[in-house]
Amino acid sequence: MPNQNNTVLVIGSGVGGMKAAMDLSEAGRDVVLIDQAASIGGLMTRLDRTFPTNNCDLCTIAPNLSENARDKHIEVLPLTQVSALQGQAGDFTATLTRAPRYIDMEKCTACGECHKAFPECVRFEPGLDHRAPTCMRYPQATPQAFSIDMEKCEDTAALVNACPAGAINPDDGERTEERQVGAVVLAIGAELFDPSGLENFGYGVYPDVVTGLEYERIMSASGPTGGELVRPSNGKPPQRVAWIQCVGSRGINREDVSYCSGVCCMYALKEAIVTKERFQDDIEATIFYMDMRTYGKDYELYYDRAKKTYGVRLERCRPHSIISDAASGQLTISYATDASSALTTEKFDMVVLSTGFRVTENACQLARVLGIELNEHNFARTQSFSPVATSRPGVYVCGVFESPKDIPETMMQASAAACLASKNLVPVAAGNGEAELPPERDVSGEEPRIGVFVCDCEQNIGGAVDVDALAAYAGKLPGVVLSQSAGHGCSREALEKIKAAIVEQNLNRVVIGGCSPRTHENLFQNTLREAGLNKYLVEMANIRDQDTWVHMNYPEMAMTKAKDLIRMAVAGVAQAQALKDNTLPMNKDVLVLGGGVSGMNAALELADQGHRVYLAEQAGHLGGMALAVRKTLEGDDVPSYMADLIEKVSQHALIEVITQAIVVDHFGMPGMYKTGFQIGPRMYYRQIEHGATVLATGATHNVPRAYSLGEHAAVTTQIELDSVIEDQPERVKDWGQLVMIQCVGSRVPENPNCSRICCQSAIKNALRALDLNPDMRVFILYRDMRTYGFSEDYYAEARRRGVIFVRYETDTPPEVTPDGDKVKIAFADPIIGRKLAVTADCLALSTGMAVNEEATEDLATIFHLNRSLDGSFLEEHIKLRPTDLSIPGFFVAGSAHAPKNIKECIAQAQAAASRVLSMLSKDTINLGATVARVDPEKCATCLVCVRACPYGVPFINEDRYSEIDPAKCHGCGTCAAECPAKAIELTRFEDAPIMARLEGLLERSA
Amino acid sequence: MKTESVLEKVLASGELAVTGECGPPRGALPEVVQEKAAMLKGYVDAVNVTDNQTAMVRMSSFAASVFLRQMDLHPVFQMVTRDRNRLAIQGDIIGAYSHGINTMLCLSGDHPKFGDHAMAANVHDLDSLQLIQTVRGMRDEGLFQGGAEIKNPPKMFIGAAANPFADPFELRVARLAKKVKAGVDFVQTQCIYNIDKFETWMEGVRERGLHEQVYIMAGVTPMKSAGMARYMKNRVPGIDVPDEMVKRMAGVPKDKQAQEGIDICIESIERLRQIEGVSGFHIMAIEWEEKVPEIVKRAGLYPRPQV
Amino acid sequence: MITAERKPMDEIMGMIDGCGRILLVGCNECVTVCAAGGRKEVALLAAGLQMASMKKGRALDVREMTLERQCDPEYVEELAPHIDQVDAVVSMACGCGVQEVARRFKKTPVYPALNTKFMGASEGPGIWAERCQGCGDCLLGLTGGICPIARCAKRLMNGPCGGSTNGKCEIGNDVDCAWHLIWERMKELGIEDRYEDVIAAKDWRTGRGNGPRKILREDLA
Amino acid sequence: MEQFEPTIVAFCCHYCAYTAADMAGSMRLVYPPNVKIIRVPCSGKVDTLHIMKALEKGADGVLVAGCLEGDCHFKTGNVKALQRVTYLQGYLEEIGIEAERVQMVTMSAGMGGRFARITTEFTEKIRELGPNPVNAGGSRLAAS
Repeated sequence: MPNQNNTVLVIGSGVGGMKAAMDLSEAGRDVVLIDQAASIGGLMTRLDRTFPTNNCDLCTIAPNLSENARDKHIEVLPLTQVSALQGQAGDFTATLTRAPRYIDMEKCTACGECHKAFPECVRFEPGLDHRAPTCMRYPQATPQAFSIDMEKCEDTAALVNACPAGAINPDDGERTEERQVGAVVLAIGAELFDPSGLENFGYGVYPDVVTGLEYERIMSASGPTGGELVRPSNGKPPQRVAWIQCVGSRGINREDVSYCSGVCCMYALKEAIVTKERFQDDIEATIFYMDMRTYGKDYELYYDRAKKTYGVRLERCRPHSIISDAASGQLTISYATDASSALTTEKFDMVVLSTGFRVTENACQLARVLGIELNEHNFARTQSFSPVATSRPGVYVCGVFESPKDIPETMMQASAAACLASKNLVPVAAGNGEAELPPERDVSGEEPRIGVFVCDCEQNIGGAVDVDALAAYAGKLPGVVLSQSAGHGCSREALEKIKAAIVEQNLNRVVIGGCSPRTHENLFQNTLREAGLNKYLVEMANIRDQDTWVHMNYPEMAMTKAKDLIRMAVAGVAQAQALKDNTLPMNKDVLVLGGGVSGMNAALELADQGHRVYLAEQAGHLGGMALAVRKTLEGDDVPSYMADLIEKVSQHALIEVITQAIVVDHFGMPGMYKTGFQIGPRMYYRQIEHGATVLATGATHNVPRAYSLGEHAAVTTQIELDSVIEDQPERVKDWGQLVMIQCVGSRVPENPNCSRICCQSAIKNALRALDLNPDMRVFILYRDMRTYGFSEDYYAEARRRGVIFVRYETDTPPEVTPDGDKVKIAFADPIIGRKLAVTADCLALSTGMAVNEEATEDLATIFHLNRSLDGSFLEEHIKLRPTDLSIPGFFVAGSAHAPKNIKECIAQAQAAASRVLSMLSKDTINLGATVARVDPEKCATCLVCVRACPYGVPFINEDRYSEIDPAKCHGCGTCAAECPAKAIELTRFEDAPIMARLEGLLERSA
Repeated sequence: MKTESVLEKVLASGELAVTGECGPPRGALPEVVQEKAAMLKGYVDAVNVTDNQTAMVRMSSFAASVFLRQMDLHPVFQMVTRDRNRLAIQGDIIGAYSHGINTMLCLSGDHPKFGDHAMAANVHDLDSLQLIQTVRGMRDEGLFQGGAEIKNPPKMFIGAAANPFADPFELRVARLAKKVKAGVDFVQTQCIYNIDKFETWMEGVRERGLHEQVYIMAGVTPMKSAGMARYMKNRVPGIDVPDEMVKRMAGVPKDKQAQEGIDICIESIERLRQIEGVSGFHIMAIEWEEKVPEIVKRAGLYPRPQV
Repeated sequence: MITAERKPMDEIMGMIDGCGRILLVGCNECVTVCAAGGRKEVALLAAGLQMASMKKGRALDVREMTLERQCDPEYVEELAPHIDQVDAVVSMACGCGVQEVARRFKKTPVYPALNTKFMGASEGPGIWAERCQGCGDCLLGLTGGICPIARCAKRLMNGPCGGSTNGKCEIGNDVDCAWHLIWERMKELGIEDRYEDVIAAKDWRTGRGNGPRKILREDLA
Repeated sequence: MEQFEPTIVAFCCHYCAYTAADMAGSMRLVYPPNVKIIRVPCSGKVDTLHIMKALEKGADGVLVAGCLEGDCHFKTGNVKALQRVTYLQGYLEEIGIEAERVQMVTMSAGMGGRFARITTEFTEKIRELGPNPVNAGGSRLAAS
C-alpha cells in the first residue's frame, strides 16, 4: 500500500494523463492512473500521424504506454471513474468506481477466440469499423485485454466457454474502492464535435462526408480499411478531397461554439499532406478555411510546405452547404469567396469536416463531483497567472479540458500539473529503488544466438517494405536463430513477445529492425534487461527514419537498404559485449538562466520543493520582457503580478538571484554540471555547480524597420501602445482613428514563424482603446486572425464593438505615408475590392517577438545545444518532450522555446520544474557504459591519449600504463581513435563491432 | 712578428690595412682568377680567396691561392670546416704553406642547404674555433692535432670572421673574445651597413681590450643596386641593412644606383676609420672587383704601404 | 626515443613485388610512440598494401603482428612459427629491429617499411625533433643541457655562427638556433661566463669514428 | 550497361549527423539509398583505420559526418576527424586511390536538408569517379 501522501490520482489516460503520471513516477511519486475507457491512450492513439513530423503517433506514444504499464509507481485502472472526492489538498479521499470488464485480466491471453465466436457482442471501435468484436481500440492497447459488452450478449454460457483461458467472468460487477491521495490531476481531454446535427453538411447522410478523426482512422493502418484510403460509399480511392474548417467552432449557429479549437488547421493541413504524401500525389486536396491558424513553433513552415511542396489548395471562405450529386455520386460544395459574392459550386469525392473539441457531459459531471469551477464554455476554469490550477486547491488540470490545445502544449501542462501536484505530497524519500529485475545471464563465451525482430510500425515501415520477407531474410544471416516480424515492436504486446522469445530461444543477442536508437534504444535495452540479458546486447537497425521514410516511394531500394542495415546490425551485435553502467552522485542544485516570468516561476517551484536554485539574469534586474506588459487579454494586471513574483523570488531562502551574469564556460555532465559566469560590472568569475539547468532566456521584442517605425511619432508597437493606454488615457481619448498592422516582421522570409501573441495583443489594445474612447474608429489590417482558443471570444467582441478588420496579402501590403503628426495608411479591401486610405492618429504595429539571436547562439555554443531553424532552442522531441532539450539535464521554458503569452510561459516554466524534479529525484547519475578502456598489455605509455583527451582524463599510473577513470570519461572515443598501439577501446563502439558492420555491409558477393 | 705575412706586417705597422676578395671560378679557368687578381693588384695588401663560397663547388681556395702567389699577390687562404675533416685540413694547410701561402681565414662555412649540393655530407669534424686552435697548435707547438711533430711547421697568420650583427647580439663580443682565446690574429667582419650597431659592438670590444689582442678589419661591400640592398636586408642571414640605406639607394635613378653604392661604401669607410680599434678594411666587391681601385683611392687608402 | 617515418608506398610495394604472403611486423616501443610502426600503423599499412595489390589485381595475404620490441631476440622469436608461411617479412621497426629480425631468419627476406630518422623528443602531439646523435661523449653538461652536435646545423661547439637571426638557424625559421637556446639557458643558470670556455676539437672515437660501437657490461654479460 | 551504384559508408556522430539523418527521414527528404550509416558517439571516434578498412572491403566512398565547426559535443572531435581525413587522403593518393572518395562533412542536428543534399552530391561524385579501383582489381582477381 503506497504512502497515501505520496500518491497522485491522475484522471484520464491520454497523452496528458500519461505524461503527468510518468513525470510523477519518475520523481518517485505513486500514481493511480484511471480511465473510463477499457484501455489507456486517449485520443492520440486514434490519430494516424501527427504534425509537423508526420510521425505515426503509435510509434511516438506506444513506448510511453508500455512504459506506463511497466512502471511500478503507476497503477493503471481502466474502466474506472471517480464518484467522490473528500478532504483537501494533501489529504484527499477519492472514491473510485470500476465498471465490469467481464474478463479476468490475469487469465486473458488476448487470443481473440471470444471475438471469433461472438462477433455480435460488440463495442464499436471509434472510427468507422462495425466489425470489431471487443473494445480493443488500437493494436497496442494497454492493458492487453479485451472487454465485453454484456448487454449485447445473448448466450453468456457459450461466450464463457468460447474462452480457452477461461478468462471470461459474466458475474463481474461494478466495484467501488477508496483511495487516499495527496493531489488530483485532471487530464480527461474532450471529445470531438459530432456534426450530425448540421443539416447543411449532410454528415451521417452522405457516407463520403466524414470528420477529421474518421479520416484519420481511414488512413490509419490499424483502422477499418487497413490503411487504404477509399471512399466509404464505394470503396474506391478518391480523386478530390476537401476539408471544411471550423465545423461547429467559431460559429454563431445553434450547434456552434464560439471558441476556436486551436488544432484543426494543423490537422487538416497534416491530413492533406499525408494524403498526397502517402497515397497519391495526384489526389487534389482543398482546404476551405477562414483563418489559417498555424501559430505553433515552426507550424508556419509546415503551412508553407503544404502550399508550396505539396500543392494543397487553400480556399478562404466558409462553405455554405454540401449536397450529394446523385448522378456522379460526388459531393457538391457551394461557397462564396472574397473575390465574388456569387456562390461557386465545386464537386468532390470526399469531404472532411474539421470538427473541434467539445467538453463531454461526463466532464461536467466530473467537475461537479470534484467541485471545481468551469468557465462559460464548460472547460475547467484557470487563471492567467496560474495555468493549471483549478478553483479547488490540490486539483489540477492539463490538456484540452483546460482549453483547446495540441499535443506539445498538453505535454507542457501535464508536466506543470505534475509539478504542482507533487507540492501537496510529502517530500519524496531518497532513492526510490528501481524495479527488482531478474539476474543477468552471463553470455560471455557463448556462440551468438541472435534474435531479430522487425517492426512494421504500421505503414511507416510496412508500407514500404515486406516486413515478413525482411524477417525471413534476416533469419538466414549468421548467428541468427530467430527472426520474426514484430508489428509495433515498441508496443507492450510485442515487448512481452520479445522477452518471451529471449527466454524460450535462449537468445543472447537481439536486433530490432525499427526506428531510431535515439528515441527507442532505451526501451529495448530495458526489455532485454527484464528478460535477464545485459541491456547492451541489443542493436537497432534504423530501417524507418533512415530507410522507409526516405525511400517510401521506392520499395525495392527500401528493401535492399533494409537488408543491408539489418545485416550490418546482426554482424555488429554479434560482437556486442555485456557492460555495466557507471554511476556518480547527483547534484541536486539547479541553475535557472533568465530572470523573466518563466525563469522566476521555474525557480520558485523548484525552490518550494526543496532544491537550491541559482537564478542568473543577464540584465541588472529581474523581470524580463513581461515588465513592458501592462494588462493581459483577459484584463489581469501584469505589473502587480510581476512585483509580487519578484518579491517572492528575491525573498526565497533557497533561491540565490545573480544579476548581470554572463555564462562564459561550462563543464561536466548531467547531474554534475559546472557553469562559469562573469558577474557584475567588474566581471568577476564565479563557477556554479548544479545538477540540472533550465533555460528561460526569453526572446526579444522584434523591432523591424518597417512602416516608418521609429521615424514617425505616430507609429508605435503594440507593447508601447499597451503602456500609452495605461499611462496617457487622455491622449487616447483624443484619437479619431487608430490603425493596427499585423504580422509586421513575422511570417516573412527573414522570420518565417508566427509570433503567436500579436493577434491577442492587437485585440486587447483595440478593446481597451475603445473603452477609453468608444467613438474612435479602429482598423486592424491582418493576414489571418490567430485568436486561438478562448481568445476568439475577444475577437468576436471586437467585431461586435465595431473594430474594422481588413485582410491584406503579402504582395499588397499597406502603404504608410507621414501626414503631419498623423500617418496615412493606404490598403486594399478585398471584400469591397477597393483601395482605401485612413489617416490615423496612431499606427500600432504588431511586431511580435524575435529570437534573441546573440544569447541563444552563445548559450547553444557553450552548452552544445541544438537550435531550430529560427535559432530558438530545439527541443528533444517536438511533440512528446517539448520542454526537454537535446542534452540530458537541460530544459527550456518560455519564449526561449517559442513565442508564448504569459500564461503559456508560466505553464512551461512549471513543466520545466517538473522535468527537473523527475531527473533530480535520483541520487545517482547513470553515466552509461560508453567509456574508454585501456589494455595495459598493449599500452606503450606514449601519452597520445593523455594529450588527445578533450577533458584531460587519461594519465599514466604507477603501473606504467594509461589509466582512464570511467567516472570522468565522457565517452567521445577520441583517445581510442588515436592510440597508436590500439590499446584503447571505447566500449559499445569497439573496433570489432565497427569492423563487423563493415563486413556485414561489404561482404563481397563475388 | 709571428709570420712572414704581408698583411701582418701592414697591420703591425699601424697603417690601415686593406684586403680584397676573389671568388674562384666554377671551372678550370686559371685566367678568370688571374684577371680578378690583376684588378686588385697594388690596391690591396692581401686577397681573400673563398672556399666553395655559399656552398657551391668552385676551384679550390688552395689552387686559386697558388695562382695568386704566382702573380706575387698575397692570398688570404680561406678554409671552411664544412668540407674537410681534420686530416684533410691539416694536409692542405702544410700544402698551402709550402706554396708560400702564409695567411689564412678560418670559417665554418655556409650550410650546404644554400648551395647546389644540398645533398652533400656536412662534415664539421671541427668548428671554426677549433680550426683556429688547430692552426695555432701547428704553428706555435709545431704539432699535428694527433700529437706528432711537424717538420717545418706552417707559420700561418690566422684570421677569422666576426659578425657583429648576428643574434644574440649580446654574445657577439664574447664570441670574438672566444676566438681570441683560441688564438686568432685578425678578424674580418661581416659587411657593415649599420654603423651605429657596429660602434656599439666595438665599444664592447674595447671595454674588454680585445682590440689590443686582435686586429679588427671592418668589412664593407658596395651595393650595385637598390634591389641588392633589399635582398641583403631581407634574405642574407646575419647582414643588417638599415632602412634609410635601402631608401637612399632606391632614391636615385636606376642608372645612378651603382655609383650611389660606391659612394655609400666610401662614406662608410670614412666613418669606420674614426672608430678606435678598427685596423683596416676588408672590401668585398662581389663580382665587382674592378671597382676596388676607385674605392681604395677615393677612401684615401692609396697607395698601399710597401712593407 | 628513436623516431621513424613510413617509406613511400611505391618503395614498399617495390620491395614486396612478387610476394604472395607477407608478415607485417610492428614494434610496441619507440616507433609506436612516434606513430610510425605500432599496431595502428601496422593495420593501416596492411590495409594500404592490400588495396594497392588488389588495385593491380594481385592477391596479397598480409599477416599482422606487433612485437613488444623487435630489437630483442626473445621477442623476435615469436615470429618463428609464422616465418615459413610467408614469402617475406616487412618490418615496421627502426633499423635495429629490422636487422634483428633479419639476423634471426636467414632464409626469409626482411624489408624495412620505415625510414629510421633520429633520436628525438616529442615537441607536442604529432611533432618529434632531433635531440641526440649518440656521439658517445656527452657534453650537455657544458652547454646548458642543449646539444650543439645534434641541434646546430653546423655542429658548432663554441657558439653561434653568423647566420643566427632572432633565435632561428640560418637554414630555416622552423629550426631554433641551438646556440641561442644554449646562451639563454646559460643566462638562466647564471653561468654566462662559462660560455667562453673553449670546447676543444671532439674525439669522435666515442662516436661513429671508431666504427660500429658495442657496450659490454661484464657484470651482466 | 546499367548505371554503377556505389556503396557509401557514412560514419555519423550521434549528436549531430545521425540526428540530422533521422531529421531528413522525418522530413521525408529523399536521398540515395547508397549511403549506409554507422553511428559513432563523435566524429572524433572515427579511426583512420575504420575508413581504410571500409575502402579495403570495397566501399566506393566514405563520409565522416560530424557537428558544425565549434559545435562538437566533445569540444574538438570534429577538428581531429578532419585532420585524420586530410591525412588519409594523402595516404590514399600514395596507394593510387582517389582522395575524393573520403570526405569530412559537418552539420547540425537540425539540418536534415543538408544531410540529404550532402549525401546526394557525394553519391553523385562517387558515381562519376566510378567503382573503387580495389573492387575492380578484386573482381579481376576473383575472375582469374
